[in-house]
Amino acid sequence: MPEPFLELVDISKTYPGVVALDHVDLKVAPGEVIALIGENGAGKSTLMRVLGGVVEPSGGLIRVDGVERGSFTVAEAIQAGIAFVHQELNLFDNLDVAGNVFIGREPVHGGPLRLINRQALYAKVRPLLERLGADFEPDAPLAELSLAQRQLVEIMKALSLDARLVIMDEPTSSLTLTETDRLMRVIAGLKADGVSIIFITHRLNEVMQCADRAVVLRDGRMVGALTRAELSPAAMIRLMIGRDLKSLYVPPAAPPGEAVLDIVQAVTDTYPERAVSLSVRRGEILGLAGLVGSGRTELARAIFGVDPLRGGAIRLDGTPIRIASPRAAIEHGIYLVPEDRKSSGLLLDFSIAENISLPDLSSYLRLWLVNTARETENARRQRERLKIRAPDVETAVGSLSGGNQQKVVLAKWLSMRPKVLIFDEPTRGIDVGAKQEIYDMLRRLTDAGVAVLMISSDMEEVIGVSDRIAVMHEGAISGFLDRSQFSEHNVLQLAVGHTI
Amino acid sequence: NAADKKVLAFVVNGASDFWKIAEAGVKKAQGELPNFELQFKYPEQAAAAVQQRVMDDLVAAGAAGIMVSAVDPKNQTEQLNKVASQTVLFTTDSDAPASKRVAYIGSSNTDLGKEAGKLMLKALPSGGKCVGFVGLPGADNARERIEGVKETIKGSKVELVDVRGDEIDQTRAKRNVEDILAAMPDVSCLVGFYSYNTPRIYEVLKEAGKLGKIQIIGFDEDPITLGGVKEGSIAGTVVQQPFEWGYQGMKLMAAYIGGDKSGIPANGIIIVPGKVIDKANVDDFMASMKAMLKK
Amino acid sequence: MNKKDLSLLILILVVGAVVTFINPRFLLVGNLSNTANQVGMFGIFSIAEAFVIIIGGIELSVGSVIALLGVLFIDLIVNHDVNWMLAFAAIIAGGLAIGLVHGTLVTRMHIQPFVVTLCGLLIYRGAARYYTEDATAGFGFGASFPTLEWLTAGRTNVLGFPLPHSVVALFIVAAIAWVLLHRSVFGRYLYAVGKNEEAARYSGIRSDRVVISAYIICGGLTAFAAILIAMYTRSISPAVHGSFYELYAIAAAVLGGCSLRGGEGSIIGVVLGTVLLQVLQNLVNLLGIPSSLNFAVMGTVILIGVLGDQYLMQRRRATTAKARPQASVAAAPLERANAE
Amino acid sequence: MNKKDLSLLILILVVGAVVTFINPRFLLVGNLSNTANQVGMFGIFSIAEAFVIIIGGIELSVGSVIALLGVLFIDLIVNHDVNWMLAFAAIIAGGLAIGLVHGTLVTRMHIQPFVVTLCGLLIYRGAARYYTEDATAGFGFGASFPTLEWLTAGRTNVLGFPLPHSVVALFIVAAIAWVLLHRSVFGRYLYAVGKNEEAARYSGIRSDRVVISAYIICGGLTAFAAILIAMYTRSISPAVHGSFYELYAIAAAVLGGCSLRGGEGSIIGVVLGTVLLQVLQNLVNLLGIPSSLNFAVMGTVILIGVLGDQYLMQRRRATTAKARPQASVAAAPLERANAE
Ligand SMILES: Nc1ncnc2c1ncn2[C@@H]1O[C@H](COP(=O)(O)OP(=O)(O)OP(=O)(O)O)[C@@H](O)[C@H]1O
Ligand SMILES: Nc1ncnc2c1ncn2[C@@H]1O[C@H](COP(=O)(O)OP(=O)(O)OP(=O)(O)O)[C@@H](O)[C@H]1O
Ligand SMILES: [Mg+2]
Ligand SMILES: [Mg+2]
Repeated sequence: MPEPFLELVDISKTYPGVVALDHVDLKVAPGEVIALIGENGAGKSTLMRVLGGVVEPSGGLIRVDGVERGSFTVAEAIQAGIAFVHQELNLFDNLDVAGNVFIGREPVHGGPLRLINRQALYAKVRPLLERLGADFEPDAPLAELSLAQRQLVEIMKALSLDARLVIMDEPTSSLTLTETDRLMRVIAGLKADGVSIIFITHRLNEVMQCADRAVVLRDGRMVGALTRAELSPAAMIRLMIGRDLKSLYVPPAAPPGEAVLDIVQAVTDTYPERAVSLSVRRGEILGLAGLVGSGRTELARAIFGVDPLRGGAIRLDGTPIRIASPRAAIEHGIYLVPEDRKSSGLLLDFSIAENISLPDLSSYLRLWLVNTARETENARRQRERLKIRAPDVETAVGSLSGGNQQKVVLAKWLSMRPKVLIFDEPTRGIDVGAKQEIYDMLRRLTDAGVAVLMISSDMEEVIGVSDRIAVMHEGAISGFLDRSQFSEHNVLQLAVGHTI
Repeated sequence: NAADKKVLAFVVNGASDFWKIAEAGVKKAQGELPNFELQFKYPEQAAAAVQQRVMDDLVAAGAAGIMVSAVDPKNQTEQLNKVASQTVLFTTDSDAPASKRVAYIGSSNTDLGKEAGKLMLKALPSGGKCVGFVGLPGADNARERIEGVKETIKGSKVELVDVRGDEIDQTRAKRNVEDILAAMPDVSCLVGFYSYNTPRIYEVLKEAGKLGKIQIIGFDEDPITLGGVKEGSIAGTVVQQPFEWGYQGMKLMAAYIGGDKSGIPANGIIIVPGKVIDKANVDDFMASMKAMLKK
Repeated sequence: MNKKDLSLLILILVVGAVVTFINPRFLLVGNLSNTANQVGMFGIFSIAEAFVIIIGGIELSVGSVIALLGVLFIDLIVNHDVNWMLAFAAIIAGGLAIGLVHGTLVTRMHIQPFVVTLCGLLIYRGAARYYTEDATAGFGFGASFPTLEWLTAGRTNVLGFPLPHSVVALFIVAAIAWVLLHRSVFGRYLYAVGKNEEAARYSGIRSDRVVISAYIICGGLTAFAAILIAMYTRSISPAVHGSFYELYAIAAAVLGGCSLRGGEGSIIGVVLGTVLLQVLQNLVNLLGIPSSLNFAVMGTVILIGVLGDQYLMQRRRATTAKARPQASVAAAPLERANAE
Repeated sequence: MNKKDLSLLILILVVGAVVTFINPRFLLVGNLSNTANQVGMFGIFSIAEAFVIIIGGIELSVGSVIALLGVLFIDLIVNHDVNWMLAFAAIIAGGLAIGLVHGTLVTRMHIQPFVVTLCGLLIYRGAARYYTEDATAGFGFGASFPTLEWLTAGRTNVLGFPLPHSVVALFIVAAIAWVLLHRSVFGRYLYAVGKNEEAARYSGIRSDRVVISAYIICGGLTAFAAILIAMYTRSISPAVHGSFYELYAIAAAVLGGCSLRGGEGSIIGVVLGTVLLQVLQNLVNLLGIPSSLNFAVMGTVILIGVLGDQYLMQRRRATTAKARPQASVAAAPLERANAE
């Protein structure tokens, strides 16, 4: 192994009431692929933010090529050859794809005005798009891209730097298998070119696939490192959560009942010439798989009343219902955990308690006013139940780690009485331990008679958790799979539009 | 056909009731000038640029004559000349003597100020401190009135110690009076330089129970001012005769355009003197006002 | 009372102390009562504005609405002999209707609040001027509506202090608004919609309704203020009456901690913001500062106050950071975001 | 030219056609030239405002700066016999300095732009009034600076059209601004910072510098406009000169597609917005509409225009959705966001 060119020495970082990093050391050698893993809130993102110049550490130093420094600015980090794919997307809605990829580093014509060389700009973006197999144009307005496509843009941004180190903070959390595979190949290519990679993920199979070394954080401390030879999911889990994990996936207690939610020939905006029909049964988890852009999110939004349904009908317990707004859906007991928690799932400046109570405030009333005591009490209960890691329930959600934010979104709906729960990427960015808790919870909900529609791009999750899988392709259902037919191969076949 | 009639326009310096009376005069003139279309224009703001714009547009629209109360006659001279070169220009209210206007019809603010000064002397035979209230202390009409007052009371025991401005905001205007009463317990006379200032003074004194104890001197003919004069709580008010400006001005202009220049004196200045209204003549004045404003 | 409100209160007390030191007449009952009266009138429409700012909107037509509704009110009771209670109700209804229109244009027609209310500013002012033909609307000499006048512009002696009824009105309005904003479900919705409309909708909040309600409340309160102000000035020149008052309202709201990005602000803050602005007005007259400097004094004091607040906050943060190593320095970017 | 600009252009043409139909004198060379002259002056400071709005700020002191710098300019050349080129340079430098101060207060002291520039509005107006003791500053009769006058307020005959030099100035300013905003790296940063300041910082953009630069550009351009306007009016009553101009500027920018949330807007749009506002002013006078209705007409036309635009956009979206099944209707919520 070549000599490390970059060292993090004794890095600490404290926030009010939280020790995010507690004397962490990390060395990075050229061409090394390091997987950084750990529970939600373990401090992974914070450590990388220190390295990327976004956060100033409270203690410790960074050594680049033997030069010691206390901290970086973003520009200095870029200078030092560090590229960063952030966990929460940091893109500009008002620019196009190329503009986003090269923001801060636009190719220019000479001259004092520094005019942008547009030809060079677009020419430089095209190969990147091909490298990642992205299906959009360099001049596509970012506002029109789906979340997964945006994730690819963010990755391209990092790849476009001639970086020595690429940091990727959960790059695959909203990607499906196909894109993930391609990303793995890109990582291999970078490694071959001598570029180092630090890779944060909660999908342990990805770690198995590409990491030279896994570094495990727990409660802001480094609790161990596994070499390639030592890597196994069990070993990783043991280090991450300090105990063994029994099987992630729990089978249903009882066979599913009659259909609760029927979608009949539903037409959405994106695919106006296609229609979707499916039904979710009582006590069942129906997995909805498909490629990026296959229209799953669109369908969920239409069912939840965010977007109007262009055709078809929705039946609840056999009676046709009209859902004109999320409000109506909620009143019918249909809840949605949206895929983009930052923009649609949470109010980042509101506290945990206020976020949880928001859809159901009328049940916290005392003389028309909000009973904050009850609100806090319920939030505490949910925090226990979902193991939300936060100083207290008055904390603003924006300061929580990504996974813990996702748990708050779940808590919001779980404290109400769902009939149908639609999850759009329910465990996006959630650690294995918490995943198991969420799957357990899903099971308990279905056992109590709730119908669950789970959109997921995580193949393992779809196959492990669902009782039945529906696969979408370009806005229509391309097939259903029963438990006996579950396999990666079958799901993929349907996802690309083949039959089985 | 209205479009064929020659347009004469009366452009004022800002919206106020004062100009309503002039407008009544213009209306009366319209009745006697069937061959002309008389327009009365308020610029949307009391600013030279805005007023200039109104005149430019009028010229563009083909007005035959414009009578204007220039916002800032001193500095507007050149633009007034531009207008005068394309149409017949009269000035009113405040003159622009250096410009190529045909005639000025109006009163002299300094003279009005002097009249008010005399009223103050009469109301305060043993002297006292006075405070004035005005919309825009920097505006020419305000300055001239204040100067007139100061000139008259110079050397006497009557003193004008301060003049507070209010940007023509009535709330501020009333507030200013309240604050002065609080700040200067020994003030013995309040002067309202703009038409709305006097009623605000009257109201504040009334609410404070100081009517009669503190003298009020006013300008212009706000109904409350006249009421106060009649009641005896306002010593007197100095009024101009805008009705005459509008009426005579328009008639003169029409005649001038028709080729009859006999009504214009050699120096082009036609002064319509102001009037002092006090308890003695207030009833007559109110009656004649009523007659003028009757439509 | 949060920290922001507290530092505003301190600023007011400091300014008051300085003025008293220079001219002790500042503390005269009469003067305080006059200033309180102004606070009463201006506070009500500043609270109105705050509702709209909290949902992330803006209302620029406040001044014009005050002119138009003021003119109509006086016209109704003076020239049309309408019973004043009826007229009162009609004017409030008018304000609510204006709010409804603004809210509807913003939510249903998706027009920027700035554009909607700017058009409102222009149209209502024009309407007021056209309706009166630019003539001053007033009570005329001797016209008298004793009950109405006592109710709106009167003062009641409370322990020797002539308490203006406008202050009583402000107190009631502020108390209701405080409960509504800080304790009720509706208030929670207002903040949620202001912070992140999309997330609010996903939580089942009918954000359109919330936005429209905010505009309606704003319209109604502005109408109420319009009546109080009309009864105070007793005369309205439609071309200038109330002009710039929207800036006063926005300034009071922003001083009081509202962010123009929505989702922030407290009622106490808004009231204190109004108090500060009015004390500054009073100061200029009491200290005999040339009235041309009125605005400059106001601007300077606000700026110094805000700067001092910022400076203290940074110092406080720095010292706590030293004392408790746990404390955050990186919170700075967050607070930056709040400050904007 | 994007769709938004195009529909604004169409609105201007429609309004122009209607006016011409009623009063053909609208098309007289002299009238068009006068209106163009106004567009030139107002356009420059509207572009100035747009820079600040694009980075997500706001500049409320435009009108006061125009008054203060205008007064100083006239004072320098008339009363202090300063060479006009020197005075010109000094005034522009003053504008840049004001921008620098505003930008610094916003970025380094973290004060809301609204507060900073509101204080500016108050302070500069006060300073102008105090400096002149509220007296009008002007050239007086006969004072003459032929070169300066010709340059700033003159007109050159181009193919029979007396082209005001203010229009030439606007053209140059707009062209440079266009290149800067839409083609240069700096422009890219302006949009980026306006849309998402945090992300811009993560991308290594020194967002503070970008923000300060925007305020400096705004200050400089406003100073330039102040000189042109001073040379046009030749007289400045410090109490009212330029007041409300910030609203004009913001209105022009918003009409031209700027969003007050930052990150959006085009130079062509801003210029067209200015043209619309000026044509509306011209219309009122030409059609002999009572001037009290001036504002109301302006407000109504803007509102109708914006409503029509919105209506057409919704129709267009509906039809394309039918015609091209693949087309996205999901853009609706996004455009909603833009509209706010
Ligand atoms: N700006 C902030 N203010 C306060 N606390 C913060 C802030 N940012 C992070 N934290 C806290 O620091 C801890 C570490 O967070 P971090 O985001 O590094 O976790 P993570 O390991 O990336 O988790 P995840 O897997 O959920 O993304 C968490 O407890 C979080 O609440
Ligand atoms: N706001 C938008 N504007 C325009 N097009 C959009 C928008 N959001 C999504 N799309 C497009 O709609 C299509 C369907 O997207 P959708 O998000 O429903 O897919 P999905 O199956 O959930 O996949 P993903 O994994 O990307 O979320 C995609 O082609 C996407 O590019
Ligand atoms: Mg993280
Ligand atoms: Mg999706």
